[in-house]
Amino acid sequence: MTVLTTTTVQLLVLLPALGALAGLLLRRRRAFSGLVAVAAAALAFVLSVFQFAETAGRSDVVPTFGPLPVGELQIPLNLLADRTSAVIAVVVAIVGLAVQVFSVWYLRDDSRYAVFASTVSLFLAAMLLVVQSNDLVLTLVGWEVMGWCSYLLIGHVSARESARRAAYKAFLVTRVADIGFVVGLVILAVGAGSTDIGTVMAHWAGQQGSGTAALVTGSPVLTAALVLLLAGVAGKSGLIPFHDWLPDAMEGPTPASALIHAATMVAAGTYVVARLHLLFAISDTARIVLGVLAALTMVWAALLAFAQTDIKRMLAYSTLSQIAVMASALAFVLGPDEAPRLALGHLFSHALFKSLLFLAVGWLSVLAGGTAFVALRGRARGRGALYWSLAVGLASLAGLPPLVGFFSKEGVLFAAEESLSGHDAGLAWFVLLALVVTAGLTAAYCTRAWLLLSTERQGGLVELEAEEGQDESSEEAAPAGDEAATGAHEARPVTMAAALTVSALAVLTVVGGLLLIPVSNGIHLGLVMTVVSLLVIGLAFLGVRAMAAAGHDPARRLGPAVADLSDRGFGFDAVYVAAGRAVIAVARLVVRLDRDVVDAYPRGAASLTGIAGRLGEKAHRAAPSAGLLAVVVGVVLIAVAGVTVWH
Amino acid sequence: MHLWLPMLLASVLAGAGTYGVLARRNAVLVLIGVELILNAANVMFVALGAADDSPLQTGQSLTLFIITIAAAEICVALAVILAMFKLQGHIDLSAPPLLTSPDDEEANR
Amino acid sequence: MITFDVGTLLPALSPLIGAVVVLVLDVLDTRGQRVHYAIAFIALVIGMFGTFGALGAPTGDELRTLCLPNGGACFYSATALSTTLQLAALLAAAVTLLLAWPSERADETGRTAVTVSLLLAATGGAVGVAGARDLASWLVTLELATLPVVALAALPGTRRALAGAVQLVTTSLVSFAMLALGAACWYAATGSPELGPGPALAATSTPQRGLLALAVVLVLGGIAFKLSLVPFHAWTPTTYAGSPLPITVFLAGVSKVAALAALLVFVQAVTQLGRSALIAVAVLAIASMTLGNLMALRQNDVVRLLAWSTVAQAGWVVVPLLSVSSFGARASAGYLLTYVVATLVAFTAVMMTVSVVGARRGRDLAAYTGLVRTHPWAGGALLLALTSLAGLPPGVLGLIGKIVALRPVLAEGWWVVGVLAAANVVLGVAVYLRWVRVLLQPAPEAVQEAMEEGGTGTVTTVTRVRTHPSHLVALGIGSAVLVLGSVQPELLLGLLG
Amino acid sequence: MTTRDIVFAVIGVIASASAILAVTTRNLVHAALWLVVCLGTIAGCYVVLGAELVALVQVLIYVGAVVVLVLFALMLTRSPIGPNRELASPWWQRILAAVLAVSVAVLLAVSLVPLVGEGALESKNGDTKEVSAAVFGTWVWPFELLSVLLLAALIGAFALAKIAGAGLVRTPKRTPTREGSAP
Amino acid sequence: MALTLTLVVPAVVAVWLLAAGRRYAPRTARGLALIASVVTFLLTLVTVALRTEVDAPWVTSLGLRWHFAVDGVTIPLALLTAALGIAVVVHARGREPGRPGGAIGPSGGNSAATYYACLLLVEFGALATFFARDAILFFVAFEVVLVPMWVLISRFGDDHATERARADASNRFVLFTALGSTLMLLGILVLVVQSGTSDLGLLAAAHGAGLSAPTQVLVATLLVIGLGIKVPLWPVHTWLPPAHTIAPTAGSVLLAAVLLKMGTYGIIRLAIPTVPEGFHVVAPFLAASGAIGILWGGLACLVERDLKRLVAYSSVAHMGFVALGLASGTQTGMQAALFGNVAHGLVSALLFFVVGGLKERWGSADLTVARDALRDVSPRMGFALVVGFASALGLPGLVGFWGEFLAVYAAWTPAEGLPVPLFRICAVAGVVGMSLAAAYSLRVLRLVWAGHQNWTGPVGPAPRRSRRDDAHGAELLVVLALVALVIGLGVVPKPLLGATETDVTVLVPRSSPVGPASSATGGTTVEASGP
Repeated sequence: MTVLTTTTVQLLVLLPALGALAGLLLRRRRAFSGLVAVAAAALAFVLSVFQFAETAGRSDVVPTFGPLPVGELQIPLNLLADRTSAVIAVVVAIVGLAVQVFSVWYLRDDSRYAVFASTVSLFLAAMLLVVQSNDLVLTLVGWEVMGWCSYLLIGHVSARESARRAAYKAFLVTRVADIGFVVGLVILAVGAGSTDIGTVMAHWAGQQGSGTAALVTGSPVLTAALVLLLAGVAGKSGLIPFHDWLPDAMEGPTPASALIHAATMVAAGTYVVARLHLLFAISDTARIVLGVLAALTMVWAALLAFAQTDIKRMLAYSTLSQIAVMASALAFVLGPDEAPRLALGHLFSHALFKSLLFLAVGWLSVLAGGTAFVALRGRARGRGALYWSLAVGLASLAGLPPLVGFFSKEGVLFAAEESLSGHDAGLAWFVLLALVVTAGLTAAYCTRAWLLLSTERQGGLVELEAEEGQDESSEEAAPAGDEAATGAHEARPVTMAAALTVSALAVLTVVGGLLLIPVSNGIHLGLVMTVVSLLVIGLAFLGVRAMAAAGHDPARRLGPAVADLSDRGFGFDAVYVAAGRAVIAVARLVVRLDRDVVDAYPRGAASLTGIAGRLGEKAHRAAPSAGLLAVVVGVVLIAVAGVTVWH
Repeated sequence: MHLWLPMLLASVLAGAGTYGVLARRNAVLVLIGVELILNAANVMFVALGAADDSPLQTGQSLTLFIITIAAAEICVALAVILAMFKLQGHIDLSAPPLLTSPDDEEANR
Repeated sequence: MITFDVGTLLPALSPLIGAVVVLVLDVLDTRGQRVHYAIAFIALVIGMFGTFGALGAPTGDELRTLCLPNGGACFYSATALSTTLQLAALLAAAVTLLLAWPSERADETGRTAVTVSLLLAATGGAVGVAGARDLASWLVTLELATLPVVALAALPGTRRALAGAVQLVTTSLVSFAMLALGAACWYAATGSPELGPGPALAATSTPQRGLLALAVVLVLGGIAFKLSLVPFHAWTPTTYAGSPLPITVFLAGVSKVAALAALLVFVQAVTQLGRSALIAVAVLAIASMTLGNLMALRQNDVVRLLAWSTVAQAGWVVVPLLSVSSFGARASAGYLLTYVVATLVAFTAVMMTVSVVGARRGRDLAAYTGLVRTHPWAGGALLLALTSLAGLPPGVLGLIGKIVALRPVLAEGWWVVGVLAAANVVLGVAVYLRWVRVLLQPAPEAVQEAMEEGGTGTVTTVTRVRTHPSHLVALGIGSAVLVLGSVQPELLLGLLG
Repeated sequence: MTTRDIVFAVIGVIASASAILAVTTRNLVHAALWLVVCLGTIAGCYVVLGAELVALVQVLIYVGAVVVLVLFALMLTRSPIGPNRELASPWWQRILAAVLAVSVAVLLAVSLVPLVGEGALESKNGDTKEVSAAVFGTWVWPFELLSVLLLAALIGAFALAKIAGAGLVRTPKRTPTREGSAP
Repeated sequence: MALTLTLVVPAVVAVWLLAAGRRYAPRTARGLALIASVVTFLLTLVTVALRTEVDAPWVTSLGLRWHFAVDGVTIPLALLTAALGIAVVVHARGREPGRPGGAIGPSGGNSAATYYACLLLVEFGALATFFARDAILFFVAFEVVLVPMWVLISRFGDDHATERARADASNRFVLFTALGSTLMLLGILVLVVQSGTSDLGLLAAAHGAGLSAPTQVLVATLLVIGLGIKVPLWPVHTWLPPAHTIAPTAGSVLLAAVLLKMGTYGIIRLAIPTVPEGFHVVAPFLAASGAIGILWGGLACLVERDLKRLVAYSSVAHMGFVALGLASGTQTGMQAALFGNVAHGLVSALLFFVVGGLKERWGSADLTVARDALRDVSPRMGFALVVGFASALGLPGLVGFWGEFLAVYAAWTPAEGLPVPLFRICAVAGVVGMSLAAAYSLRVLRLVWAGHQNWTGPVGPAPRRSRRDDAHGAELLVVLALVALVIGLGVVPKPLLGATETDVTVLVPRSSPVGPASSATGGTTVEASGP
């Protein structure tokens, strides 16, 4: 390990944090704060690239404050710099930089831009911390801080009740899930007596005899820990049943959504699991849980995505399903940490094209004054860069070769295919099926989106009016994307910087396939699966085209009810509401108990003294003989006691 | 002679005195009860003195002292009782005394 | 014959002589009230000087006199403990006189001599009983400490006064009868008039033990009346409320010292007590604390409040006796000291208020609203005294007192009693803070205006014309002891050896 | 049983009986008179026990002084001569009193009677000379205190008599609690 | 010397102010108090730096010595107290009672001098408690704070509350605490009498040697109950909310940030080292009550309508974590507890300053009243509020996180002999409590900071109406300082943990945690990770 690496990695985490602080202090001077934010992101990018260069084929443990003195437990608080972290850091930094640059233009009318930029910087720091962390505690720190930043960013436009609710919901859901996460971490740490990830893995894997023995099933304790950990991951990455917060999170400004709710934070869960994959390899149960959750989520979300009336929400659901796709890869064990590489590969590509899509949509929404399909209908046409960016993004999402999405998805499919022969074949079949279905559905909703964006509507006006009305109403129902919708958009010509950012991302999406090689050790293509998936995609495309004949919204074919239902996420939100109600009921009970039971004894004592005093008053009307009586009675009693007992 | 006789007498006297103290409402009669108890003590002292051959003459001397003290007490007690009779109009101990009266108002003005 | 060391007996002698002298002078010249007080103070001061001989002497060594020839028993001894109590009694008497002075000053009925001499006589009795080591002088001094007070309590001749006096006299007569019986039992059990460990030890081995126990409980009952322990307390509120305030102060101060002194003489003689007797003590103590606090919590007449608080504090005084040892005795005496000091200061403040706003209003809790502002000295002293009684800082003296009182209890393993006592601490805090709250409230408008007139911002200038200097002196002495004791409690506790 | 025992027993029985009568009779004057009898017989007991001086003092002070005082008090308080109902205490009080009285008596008896030795003994009570020697020698200190006590009692009684003697309820012109109350 | 001065200065100045009473104008009184508190703080720094010690006989007949000293456990709390001593005085600027617009206490009839005197007395008592090295002296110092705090609540309390309400709140406080401290005294006395010394150093060194098991249990029970009332632990917490609601801002701050700490500090000083066996028996109950307190407080906060009461209940929850850490009986737990102590001190101080300020501006702390979004009306207060509640919900990077996470860890692996299942349930309860904390913190932020949900008034950046709308001057200074501390110690907890480390190893002998600790591999990684 070189001093250079050390400082690089430390700075990589530290700089964005400082940037956030500076931005906050400079919040009065808009220009400065913008400059600071972009500069911080840019430096982070440079440093991450440098780290990438440094860590060719080795991994270094990087100290921070030195270990915390907390008695028996060891908390070394180390960072780790290796190939994986380097790559992910790079992609995080790229997206972060893009978002910062873009939001300078996007939020130029926002009075709270400075706060926004600082929060994003802070988020970057947290994400990079998670990426670099070699200590469970540091992971937890970054994990929670990311959640907090996402809370702040979702609630950025706090004037809207919907935004406040979405922020509240997002943080609470993830926090509840984190109960499992924290307990899981604690169990792992307790076992190893340390929170150093290396030590933890050595301990638990060591307990199983050989570290890489995938066939050895894990001890129940380990399984419990991992499953609990998965709960937290599910929360952050929006796996069922914690998925419903993400669509609402689209209340946040689009750039924030691009960074946090598409590219990085939601994928952090995958990253953590990948880091600990050695342990998951040991515990079958944990992997089965992960695989099943992922499979369900990817299909469920893809289904929901199809009929969305708001493009941001559609993207959100697609994010959910893509995250599930990455996670599903981790449910398998191939060669020495090959599965994680494949998962991270998809993370990488998804980050690229999803942020591209979000930024492009943001751009478009500024022009169109909304993110509802109704408002966007056909708006993409004739806007060179933007048009092509959207095309590339959607295609990549749909998984068309030779875009980056194609390769990474094929990688995941490959993982599943490989495991068909393995000892967890059942799981493999299940997941594989889900993957194929998802591929189809993804292609379908991408096609629909593309058709809606790129084609003017034609045909029978009456029906269209009806549609219109419905769309309007559903637009009301669906949260309008962000305050760009309200602002006077035409008065805001896009800046060169923002446009370049989007285009750059588009380019990366195209050539990203090459960058995948270092991430997941080359390209993995299972021939059969490739063919199958391409077939499915093609069919889906044709199908949707057919449905969209005469410029109809394909989703309409399923009837308006479906649209509304999917806008409401198939009413999953009700579950959360019910849970909240239950807790509140308990809370009311507690308050009543606190007042009427726990606090009863002091009040009881008080009134008791009062009563006793009143009785005393009665007993002490100053009649002398009573006094005498008392005297003699006292003496006699004492005397009888004294004499008799003493004998 | 045998000392258990005087002891028995003392016990009876004490009992009678106690009854007098408790059962009587007239202050003077209560005093009588007290006197009886004191005499019980005296009888004990004299009797024990009869069994004690130390030169101190404890028994008799203490008896004398107690008799004198009793006399002093009676003086004060009777004076108080008379004053009480003047102010309250009775010497019934079981009656809660009047505490306020015109003269008190005046006294505490 | 018997030895007779005047020096050792001086503390008890000088007040008695003073009493006689006062009477003689009064016969010669009926106008000289000041003279009476002068003589009284001189007598008391001489007495205090007399105590310095044995004061603070290490435990164990003592000045003895009235010894029988050829090394027989001694009927009077001055240990550090007893001498301290004597000093306390003398000081309390002095404060009482200071408080009584102004009220007697303009009294034409020529009762000054009576009051002064009776007070001196009672003081002499209280001082004497602390040193008494034989049944005879023990009984006589105890009665001497009681009887004059009865007369004094009745003297105003109001109905309240008489009611109190009747309660007092009847209860005291019965208790004295008990004491006499107890003495007889002691004599029967030990065969000796000496109140010393020797005879008691001799008796505890023989079957006389039961009789000794009987003697102890009878004496306990007889003295519990003077200490106003439940159930022997019934006279306390009536008499306190009825008697003239100085006499109340005497009852609350000197009489209590006398009672405890007498009790300690007995307890130190009986070096071992049956558990049953101890249980009796514990019951008495806890009952007094609880009832006293409960009742005090309801009083709006501050004198009655202090009366009931006396009942409660009496419980605290006897609780250390659960350990039958000089340890327990010293603890009990130590607590008594803290109690007496605080109570005297409180009464002095009450006296001053009464002298400002009149008897009827001065006894009402409402009269003390904002006292710390309107009369900082009285208010401050009262606040200190009350917190000390409650056992909270700034009244550190009282706090230390609580520690002193509880230590022997727990040393003997009576932790249940300790818990009950803890509950009573809470009750006590409630009682006294109720008064403190009144002290701290903003002063009523009228007084505010008076303050404006007063110019310097405090009402002292307005009231000083009515506040008799002797009150201020009393307050000064009391609060000085209180403050010093709070800063360095050892000053008081150290005296006990 | 010696002759002394028999004599003592007889006198004691009389004493006990008269004591009980003194505390039970409804007639106030009778009560006082029974007290006289009781105290007198107790003096007799003292004689039997060989304490002549004490017996003498008992007769002088008690029968001579105390009882007379009591009688005067009864007169002055206009207590009705002859039995009176309204001063009779309620039955429950008398029951309670009886119970307590009996318990006291029994308590004393059980703890006193067994203690004194069985064997008959000669009275060792000193004669008058020895007693006076003891009183003025050994007991001089309590004796002096006693004189002060008597003095104080007399003074107090006189002072109180002033109040009681005054025909109507009279408050001294200035009671202590009024100091300074005059504006 | 410095140590004695540290204690004497505030006491003397307080007495001076009391004596002065009304004669001093608020400015004079504040000046005096400010000087006193600053001097005290400097002296505390000196004391801490030099680790001075004073040991002189005081009440020899009780064996009570005037014995004060400093060690790692003391340092953070002492510094916290001294610093807050300055903060409350500074913060009271312009709020003094008896001046027009004075926000403290009912108008009229109160003197600023008395107010400052009470603040100083509380500071004096707390410092004495933390420095005391003699069990009985500890008790005496412990009692010192009662009356001044009682006066603060009853005389200078919320002027919107009725006299009766103030009386009730203040009496609850003083009576509960008096009961607790007397029970503690009983425990102390049993301990002292049995072991013959009252010197805490000797007692701790003895580790309960020569005390029979029943005695130890008795002592531990008395001490834990007695001190638990002050903490306050779950069933005996009901005095806290009213006291906090009524007390003036400074009172609430001192109460939450200093007085509650005296309870936990007492358990650490008196119970754990002196009667380890006894505490071992009591620990499960302590843990359970702590866990219940965590859930209880968190749930109560979910529906509480009064903001100050809400913060009070959150205090109950947070002190529950401290209790949990203490009960675990491991060094980790002890460190967690000590850190949590200070953390809660800072956070609650910050929150009460902010909430108190808001209550002054709003006239009430009722959450159901719809108001402008704080982030629009007064961004500074809003920011402080956000930081405070973020820390309250245990957000990493803020000071609240470490204590709670470590407490959960320690509860998961208690010392040998303790019932592991119970403790693990308590640990889970703790984590659940953390998410409850998130729920109520965000509830408050959503209502107060982001704007009220059924608020139809102006939204978006509203024009600053008057300077009083937002923190400025003294208030801003205090709040910002606290925010800085909360963030600083949250990011770099090491100094604080390091300060207490060595003395914790003295108080609690290291016990190997449950489960095979692969300390070998752990050690190697530590070495490998060394710079």
